[in-house]
Amino acid sequence: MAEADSMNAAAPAALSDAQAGQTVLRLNDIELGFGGVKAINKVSFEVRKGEILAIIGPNGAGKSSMLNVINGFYKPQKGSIEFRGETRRAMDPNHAAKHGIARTFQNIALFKGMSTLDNLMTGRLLKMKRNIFWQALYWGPAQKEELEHREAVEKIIDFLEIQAIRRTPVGKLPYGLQKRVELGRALAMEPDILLLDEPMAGMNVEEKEDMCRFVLEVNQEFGTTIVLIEHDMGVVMDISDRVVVLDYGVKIADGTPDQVRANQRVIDAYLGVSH
Amino acid sequence: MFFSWPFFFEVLIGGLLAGVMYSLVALGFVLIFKASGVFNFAQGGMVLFAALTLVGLIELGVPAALAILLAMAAMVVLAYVVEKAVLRPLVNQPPIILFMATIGITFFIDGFGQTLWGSDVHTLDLGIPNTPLFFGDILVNSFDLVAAAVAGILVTVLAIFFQKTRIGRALRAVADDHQAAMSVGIPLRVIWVIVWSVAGLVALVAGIMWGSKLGVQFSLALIALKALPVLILGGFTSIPGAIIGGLMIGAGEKLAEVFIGPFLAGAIEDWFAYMLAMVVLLFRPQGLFGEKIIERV
Amino acid sequence: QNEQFMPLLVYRTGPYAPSGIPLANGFVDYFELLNARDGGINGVKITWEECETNYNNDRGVECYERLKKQGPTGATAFNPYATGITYALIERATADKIPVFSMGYGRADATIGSVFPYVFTAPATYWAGADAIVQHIQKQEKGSLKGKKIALVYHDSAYGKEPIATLEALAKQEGYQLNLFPVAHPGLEQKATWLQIGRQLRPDWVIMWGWGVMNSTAIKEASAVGFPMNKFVGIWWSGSEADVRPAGAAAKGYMSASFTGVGAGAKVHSDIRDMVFAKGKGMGKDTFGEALYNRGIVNAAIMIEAVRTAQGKFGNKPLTGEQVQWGFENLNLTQEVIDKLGLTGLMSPIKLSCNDHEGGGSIVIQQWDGKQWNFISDFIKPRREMLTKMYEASAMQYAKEKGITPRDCSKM
Amino acid sequence: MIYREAGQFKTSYAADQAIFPIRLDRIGIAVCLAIAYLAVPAVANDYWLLSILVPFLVFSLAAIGLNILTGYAGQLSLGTGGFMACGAFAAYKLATSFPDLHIIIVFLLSGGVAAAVGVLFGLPSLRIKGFYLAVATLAAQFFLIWMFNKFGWFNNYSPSGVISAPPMHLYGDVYLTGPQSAPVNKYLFLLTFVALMALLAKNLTRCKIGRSWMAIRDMDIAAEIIGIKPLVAKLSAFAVSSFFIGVAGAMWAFVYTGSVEALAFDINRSFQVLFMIIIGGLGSILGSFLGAGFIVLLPIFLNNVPGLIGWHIPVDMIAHLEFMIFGALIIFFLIVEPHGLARLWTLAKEKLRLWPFPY
Amino acid sequence: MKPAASTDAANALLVVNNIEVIYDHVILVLKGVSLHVPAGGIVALLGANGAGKSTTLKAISNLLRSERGEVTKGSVNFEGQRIDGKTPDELVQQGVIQVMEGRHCFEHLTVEENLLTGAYTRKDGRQAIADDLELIYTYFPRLRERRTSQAGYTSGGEQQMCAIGRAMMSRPKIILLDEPSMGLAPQLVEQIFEIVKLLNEKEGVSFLLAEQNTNVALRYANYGYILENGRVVMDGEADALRNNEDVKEFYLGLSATGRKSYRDVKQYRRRKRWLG
Ligand SMILES: Nc1ncnc2c1ncn2[C@@H]1O[C@H](COP(=O)(O)OP(=O)(O)OP(=O)(O)O)[C@@H](O)[C@H]1O
Ligand SMILES: Nc1ncnc2c1ncn2[C@@H]1O[C@H](COP(=O)(O)OP(=O)(O)OP(=O)(O)O)[C@@H](O)[C@H]1O
Ligand SMILES: [Mg+2]
Ligand SMILES: [Mg+2]
Repeated sequence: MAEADSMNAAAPAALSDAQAGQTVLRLNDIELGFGGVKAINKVSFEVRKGEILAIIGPNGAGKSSMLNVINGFYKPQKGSIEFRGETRRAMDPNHAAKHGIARTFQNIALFKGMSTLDNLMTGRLLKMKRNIFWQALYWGPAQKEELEHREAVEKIIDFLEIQAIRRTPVGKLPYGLQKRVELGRALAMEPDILLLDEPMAGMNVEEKEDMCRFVLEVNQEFGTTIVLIEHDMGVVMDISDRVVVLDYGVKIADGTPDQVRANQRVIDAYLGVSH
Repeated sequence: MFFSWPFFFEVLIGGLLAGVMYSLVALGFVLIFKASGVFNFAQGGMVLFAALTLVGLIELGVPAALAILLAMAAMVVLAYVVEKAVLRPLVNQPPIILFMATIGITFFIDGFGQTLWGSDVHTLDLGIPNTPLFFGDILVNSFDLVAAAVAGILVTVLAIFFQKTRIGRALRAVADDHQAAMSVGIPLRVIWVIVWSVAGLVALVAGIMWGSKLGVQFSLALIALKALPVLILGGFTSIPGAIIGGLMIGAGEKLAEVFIGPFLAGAIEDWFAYMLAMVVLLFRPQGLFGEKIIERV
Repeated sequence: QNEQFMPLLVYRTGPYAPSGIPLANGFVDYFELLNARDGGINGVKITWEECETNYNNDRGVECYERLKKQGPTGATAFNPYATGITYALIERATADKIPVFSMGYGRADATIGSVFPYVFTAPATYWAGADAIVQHIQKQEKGSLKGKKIALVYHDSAYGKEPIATLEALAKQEGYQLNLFPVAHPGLEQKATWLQIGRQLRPDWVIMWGWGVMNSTAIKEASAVGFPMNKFVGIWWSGSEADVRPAGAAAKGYMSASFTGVGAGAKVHSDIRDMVFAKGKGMGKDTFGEALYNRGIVNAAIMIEAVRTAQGKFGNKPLTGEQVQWGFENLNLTQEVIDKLGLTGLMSPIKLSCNDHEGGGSIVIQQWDGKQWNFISDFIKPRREMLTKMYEASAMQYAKEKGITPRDCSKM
Repeated sequence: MIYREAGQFKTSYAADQAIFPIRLDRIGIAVCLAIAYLAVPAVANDYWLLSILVPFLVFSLAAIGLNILTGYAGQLSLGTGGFMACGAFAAYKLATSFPDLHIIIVFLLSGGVAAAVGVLFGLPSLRIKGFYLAVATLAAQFFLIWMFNKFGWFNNYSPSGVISAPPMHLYGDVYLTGPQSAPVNKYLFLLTFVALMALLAKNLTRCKIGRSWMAIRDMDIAAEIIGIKPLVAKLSAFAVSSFFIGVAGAMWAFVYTGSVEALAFDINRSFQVLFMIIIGGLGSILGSFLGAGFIVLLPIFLNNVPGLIGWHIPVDMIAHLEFMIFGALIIFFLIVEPHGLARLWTLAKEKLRLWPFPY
Repeated sequence: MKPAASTDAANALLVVNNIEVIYDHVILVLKGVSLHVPAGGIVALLGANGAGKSTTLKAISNLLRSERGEVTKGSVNFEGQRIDGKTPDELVQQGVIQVMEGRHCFEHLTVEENLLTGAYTRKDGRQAIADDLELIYTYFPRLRERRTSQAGYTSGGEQQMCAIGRAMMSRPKIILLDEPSMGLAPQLVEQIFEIVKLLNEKEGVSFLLAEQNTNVALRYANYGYILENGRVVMDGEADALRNNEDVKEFYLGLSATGRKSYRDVKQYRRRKRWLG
């Protein structure tokens, strides 16, 4: 603890020179390898408060791994992460969740046996306080708490327009809806930073439009910072404030959509035909 | 009681050889798990069924060699029936469901075997010698040596079958994902019949060895419980693991029983085997030689 | 309905079926014989129903509950044929007033009839068995066991632990050293045990309290470490054909205690052959004359004689369990009666009373010659003065725990 | 009457969260309870009460316990017998050491002991998963049975190792154990107790903790990432499950058989309870009851029916047939509905809701 | 694009005739879907989430059974023969193979072993298989780099390539591709469709592809079906579809003024549905 406090002292300096919004998360020289494969090689970038940051790059570039590093599922071999004024070697998933980092997954990671409603309710677990005995009785404060959270979740259900599937076990939902439920679960955590791993894969234009609408709305209404991986350049260019480009573990560009679009290295490595 | 090195080695060797007998049973589990991702609880029942069929035939007057062939045929038929009646309708179900189905199979063949051949104990004597041999001061039993040789041959043959044949790869594919295996044209039904037949043959061998030792009776089905720690220690997916796991469990539990047991009032070998396996799992959650459990998001 | 109903708890299937089948056959064939030869018991026809317990306590309890009210007068008496089931039935049966006849198993202290009015242990308990085996060994060792080493290999369960107290008491008295070797259920693997016995301890004698597959495995393993069979004595549940046959030639010379006779030479056997099998009835052709088949016959016969004794008081009609209990307590099977029943050589005389539910039966040692069992000793009388003291101490503790006030047997 | 939720509007989330949101279900459960409390004691004989209903209720409780661990939290366990033994022996020690303790307290405390042991043996689950864990729980099973069997302290040095319940009463002369206990009292006590415990279990599973169990079951990595602590979730599942199972074990020893030895809780008992929850339905409280009913009744049914219709099959044949039918039925049910009887029940209701239209 | 291949159902390679699919005995998902794929054609199956595209493909390749689904009505013909009773492996041998949605690689097998399992049904010798393997590696160089990694540890896109490559290894006559573009980088999407085109032109392989990326799909396909709620609501030549106003608006995201920005679709909007 004492160690963390001493780091706190150093933090304000770092924060003050962030201009276009404060930096809420900074990755410094992250290195991550698996056996022979170097998935991430000395990548640094920062995430600023309230922005939509896109991470793009070819398949296998290390984008998902990057998100895994951010929320602590992978521990980088080298580098450090600055978050909320603390600098850590690696994040701890539970710590991340507690301090407002929520995410969705590339290969949907919903709780398949549970209904949509229950899946969203799991997002609120960290906010529920009653102990096991109250829960067993399901009475008084426990019930009240349950109902409060139910209400919050219902708002998200309305927002995402998934009222009709409230009680359906998510395993049976079509792919696109599962993605939406997953977003809902992340939103239920009321995160400060939302990590989205290819939220629009496998969707048609109309559905992507819906998804974009949700993402933008979350970003604007609640000021949630969003880090997003996406392969649809249309989406990336339209909705993101900043883009980080990875190519086989190294960062090759970092800037506004327009800068990135024009970057020759990015075109060669990723875009192919220009968009 | 005093400690002496020759006795220690005697127990060690006895334990290793006893472990080989467990491996014979564990091998059947490994085969089916490796090749279809099914934890086949019925392996013990299959051992009983194979041995009962063999003894039953011999008692009917069929010459031993022919009886063995017929028992093999019976195991293939069993594999066919299992595929048709159980596995086919349950394709693509989660492992626990398939596990449960094999428990159903266990009950069925336990009952069926006894209906056919009765519940009485039968003697199976294929002339495997059971005499104490002495190497210097150390006693080794000839039966155990034969068992070890049989197990060694079996493992070699199976390892080659899995490594060197095209089917081996297909089997592993099936274990990973039934539906995907079907989608690339791997004939699930044929594969399953093959695997279960091979496991049936392994069960027959185990049944012969254990049956010669214990007599053929219902209790044979219970040796599955001795094979389980071997299985987890070696890893569900490794054929050599079954042997090495067997050796370790055998030696470990015998040494524990002899040298630790007296301080704990004895009869500790059963749980000791499981504890040993569990401790290994704490360090390697997939067993010593099992395929790594893939965890990704 | 002039019928006396006999409930039969059997296990004809599962791991203990090799023992359960001949036992059950003995019962059934004896009942068939009585109905065919004598028209039942003094004209009261015997009916029976089997219930499969699988040697399983809860199944046993279920069978008990199912059968206890059947027949015109309810169940005559129960033979649980499992120590665990016996324990589970003692209280129920006492409340229901139905005798539980645990012949050679169950609670040894249930011999004390004042505490256990409805439980009968004739003709011998495990404690008596342990004593008889030690007596036999003592005789072989020319009278003295001083400084001898005896190992007890036992099934690590309620059953297997029964003799320990007796053997320990005797060890003190006779001066031998007792070593205990529990074998975990079911006993498929005993290599460690036998290496310890045969290669490390090298005792003078081994006594075994085994059950099921444990027995034959023990014999096999004993021979694998070269332990001599003629120093190896089992209790009566380790002394049936099913226990030695799987071990093959290795079992030759192995001994066991018994309280029932061997072979198929008694009159009752020829009667069964002529009057039951000849009519296409009966179940025991395959197990005819086996140790446990004979034990089934003896068990059935004692039950029937208890009914017959009770009929003497209550009349020749179907009797209730309570009446049969009286019959048991007043049962006196003298050698003449035994001869008359055609059971000569199959059992020793017993005489029960209100307080003595064991009846003073004798025990014999038999040896396997590779083909059959042969008696190698006379009938041995267990030293009951010592045993009775132990029974009483244990029974009183039970009574205290359960809040039972013992009956006063002197007034009976 | 038509089985439908349309027309029954819910005006609050509380109503929507109710266990039985559909009115007909509520009526159904009320009728069930009425039958259980009024009709059954009136008509059932001792055989039914003692040999069928009592074990059914005890098993139901154990099945609920295992279902919490395996069905809800996804931790496959074969140690049920061991934990039941914990409950049974703890109850025995408590009841004999403190004869004045009320029987309900004894049961609850012995559940607590079992829970503590459960947590201890649950620790490996943090590393070990799936079938590996199942086999590892066998370590608990074998170790516990060995321990109770081995050390005289647990059975007050009874020479045979068998424990038997001292006579204990609920109040006045309503005895639950011992010779004065009436079957009807045992039944009614168990019915009430088990029904309440089932309600608690249901509440737990639809609350925060239940959701974190299910999350761990369905995808432990994702669960961890949304902030569920696997340690807490898994160990609490082990604790709660073992509590239920321990109480069931205590009831088994005290109320059902009256006396037990450790081997009565051997590995077969573990399997038996596992069958119940799989046949009944993993992750369903109702399923635990259905499964227990199925497994308790089936052998009794098979044993009695041939006799009733005047068929005389030898008992060994019946036993073998029982094995075969039992095996075949397990497979049959899995094929018809892998998620157990409870799911069949829901599907039936689903169809009823759509009736008369097929889809 | 290309002149339409024969639209005459009788001569088509694959004919799906009015099939109805039910899951779990209660959930009716396909309510009479008919379509055909001419020999040498590329046919796109478009539609929203849950419209039943995957179900249709699985009904053809007979993988439905393993999901407790059932074709309760209608028929499927391939090369004039009914195939709805055949097992998936028989179908693969006849030349019908499906690439399932969501990749489904064999996690514990290496990438190369994954590819080789695709050749399981082939009988034309080791050399031919080795050649094809080489071919796949030239199409997907990334796979060559990762050939010895366990497929479970490769990235999403790599797995997708692996799954497509695996199907190609069986030398099929028709590939049922379920969402090939999902999770692939734009460059790779183009590449994969180029490969589709190449295989189609060079090797005469026909394709039925379920795709969300309508834009690309309609560029490469020559015929398209639009599925909604388990019914075909519209079909036609790819060009015709691309110029259809509704398709433009709902599937291509084009309005009269050209491509809308995703930023501008914030306002709430009722989606228009064809009701069949
Ligand atoms: N195994 C199943 N059991 C029950 N319902 C199912 C099952 N699989 C799919 N469904 C249902 O069938 C409908 C069609 O699903 P399908 O997967 O065919 O849609 P899709 O068009 O492929 O959608 P997507 O673009 O999301 O992949 C969906 O409503 C889905 O919920
Ligand atoms: N747990 C792991 N073990 C071994 N290798 C891994 C692991 N996780 C990722 N990799 C490897 O690291 C590289 C980067 O993977 P990552 O999933 O981050 O890619 P990505 O950028 O998300 O690609 P895609 O767009 O295809 O999803 C890949 O080559 C992958 O195979
Ligand atoms: Mg990725
Ligand atoms: Mg789909």
